[in-house]
Amino acid sequence: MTSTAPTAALGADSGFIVELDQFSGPLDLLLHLLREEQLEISDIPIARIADQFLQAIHQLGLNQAADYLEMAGRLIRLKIQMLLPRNLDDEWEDPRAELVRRLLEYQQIKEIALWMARLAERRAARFARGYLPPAPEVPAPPLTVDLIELLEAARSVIEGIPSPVLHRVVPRPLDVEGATARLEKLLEEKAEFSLREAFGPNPDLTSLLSTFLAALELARRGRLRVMQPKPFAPIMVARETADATR
Amino acid sequence: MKPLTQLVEAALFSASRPLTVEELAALDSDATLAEVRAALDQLREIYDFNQHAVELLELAGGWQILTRPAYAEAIERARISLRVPKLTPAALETLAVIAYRQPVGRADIEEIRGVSASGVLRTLQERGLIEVVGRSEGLGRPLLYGTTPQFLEVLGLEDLSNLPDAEELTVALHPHAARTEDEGDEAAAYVPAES
Amino acid sequence: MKPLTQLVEAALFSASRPLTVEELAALDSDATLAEVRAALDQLREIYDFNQHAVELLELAGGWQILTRPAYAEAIERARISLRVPKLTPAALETLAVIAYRQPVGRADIEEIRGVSASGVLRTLQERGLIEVVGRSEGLGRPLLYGTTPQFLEVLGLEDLSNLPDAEELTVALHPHAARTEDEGDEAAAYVPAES
Repeated sequence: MTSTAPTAALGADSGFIVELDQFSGPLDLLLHLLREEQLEISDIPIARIADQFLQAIHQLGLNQAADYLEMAGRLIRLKIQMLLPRNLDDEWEDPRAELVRRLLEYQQIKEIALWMARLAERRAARFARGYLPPAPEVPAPPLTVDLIELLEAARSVIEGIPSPVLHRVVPRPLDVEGATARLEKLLEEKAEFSLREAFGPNPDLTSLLSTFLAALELARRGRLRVMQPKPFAPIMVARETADATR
Repeated sequence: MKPLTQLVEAALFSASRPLTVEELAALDSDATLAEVRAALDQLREIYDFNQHAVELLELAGGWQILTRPAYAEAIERARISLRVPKLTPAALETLAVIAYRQPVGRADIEEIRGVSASGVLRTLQERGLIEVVGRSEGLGRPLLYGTTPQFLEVLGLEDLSNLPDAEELTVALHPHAARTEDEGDEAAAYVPAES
Repeated sequence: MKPLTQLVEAALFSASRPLTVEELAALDSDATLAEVRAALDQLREIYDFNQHAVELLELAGGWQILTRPAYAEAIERARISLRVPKLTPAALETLAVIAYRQPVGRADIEEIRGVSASGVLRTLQERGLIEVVGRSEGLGRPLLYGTTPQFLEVLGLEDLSNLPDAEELTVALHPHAARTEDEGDEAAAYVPAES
């Protein structure tokens, strides 16, 4: 039992070496110990394996690795449970059952991982085209986003955040009437202006939404026209004239 | 070579990833999906028949031209191109858990592997092999992970149903889940995200 | 196709730049420069004779397989026709997160939105609305994203400080102000891109 610890293959005493080197965790180490001793997973001699496990992590200098320590604790607990006297008439529930289940499950994962490694190696032996032509110059698509949309999107993200939200945007009543009046005043002054002008400097969400809704309402009533001269250009607002109906 | 086959070849040469039949059909507004498939067949036959060093393969739901494996060593030795670095055992195991149990949260992955998964999950995400596919309804609504098309590409798989013995493994990986007979193997192996 | 021609084809296909005759000769220790030139000739003839959509060209730096110009337009058109004229809600939400939290990495975006961001990030990048602005110092040195000047142009903003409700929304989009170490504060570890 003392000669089987896998010291030779592991060498260094850094705790990290387990993940990077031979073992990918305590379950992997356990499987290794069981294989070395040619033991059945379904009937683990816990006392023996627990001792070996402790010895292995001691020798590997893994004392700082929490994952291994947790498993060591589990094994010691199991060892004690196995020593407790059993009542033979009772249905005895094997305290090892959970560990056995986990080991079988992990063994399967390791098999799949091995299979995947072989596939990945085969795939890596095939090269895709190395030279990729520069992306074509694509003509600018039509406007796809504006500030209102962006703000609404930000709010919908915030609403979807599940954990305690530190800050919530307090909804204020929209002032569509005020914005309508502002737009009408601008329309009197100018035949055409950008929607940005109507927003005013540093607009907040409320005034943006209000202005936008007001513009849409006025457009619906045939008072103004919302245009975009070219893709990505600022949105323009113009007085509705008799001949242009859209 | 038919004109559509030429067009398909040019597009596949210009793409950095497998292209779907639908994407290829967009090359020619007159082309039907069946015609695109026929063009792909013709191209594959030409590469095989004329013994080209490249071949046309179906993977990750699309089609891609790749060099045949026989040349990898010489190319690497001549320092012309390098194979992608191998995945670590930790990465492979984590991918295996996610591939079979997706959508799956970090706690389940850690329970199965017996080690912390945060570092490896992040690496796999940055490499584009896994992605967040939703949130669990459970306490704290933890993120749920699933594999990406890139995962299929790296393994050279057509789709997730190519994973081995899906039904058998899935049953074994869900020892407490009572399964009804009529559940198909693919459905059992892959549960799409609800989002 | 001769074995050396196949090797040359595989190497040229996999290379990201034109290769010289000397570089190609390194593929096979037995091959002379004259034999490599003969292989290049054979490959060029095969591409021409079989009317492939690609051709073998000698450029300044060496030899390269390139798609024939005739197909460039169709490929470009196909890419455009696959574009949707409007940003999806997912793209908009991602854009909003980036606008208010930049520079921000994919993992943080996914953490906030609870769904994968890879496809959406690519779309936004292709549209020129976001760009990679650096890498985080965190594990795997993930890419950090920020908005582009074009983003400001599209929204008609002079600069980012004109984003409405900037303070309020930036705070609200940082739901986990006190972060644990495995998530890392990407903004704090921001390193400018080297390009």
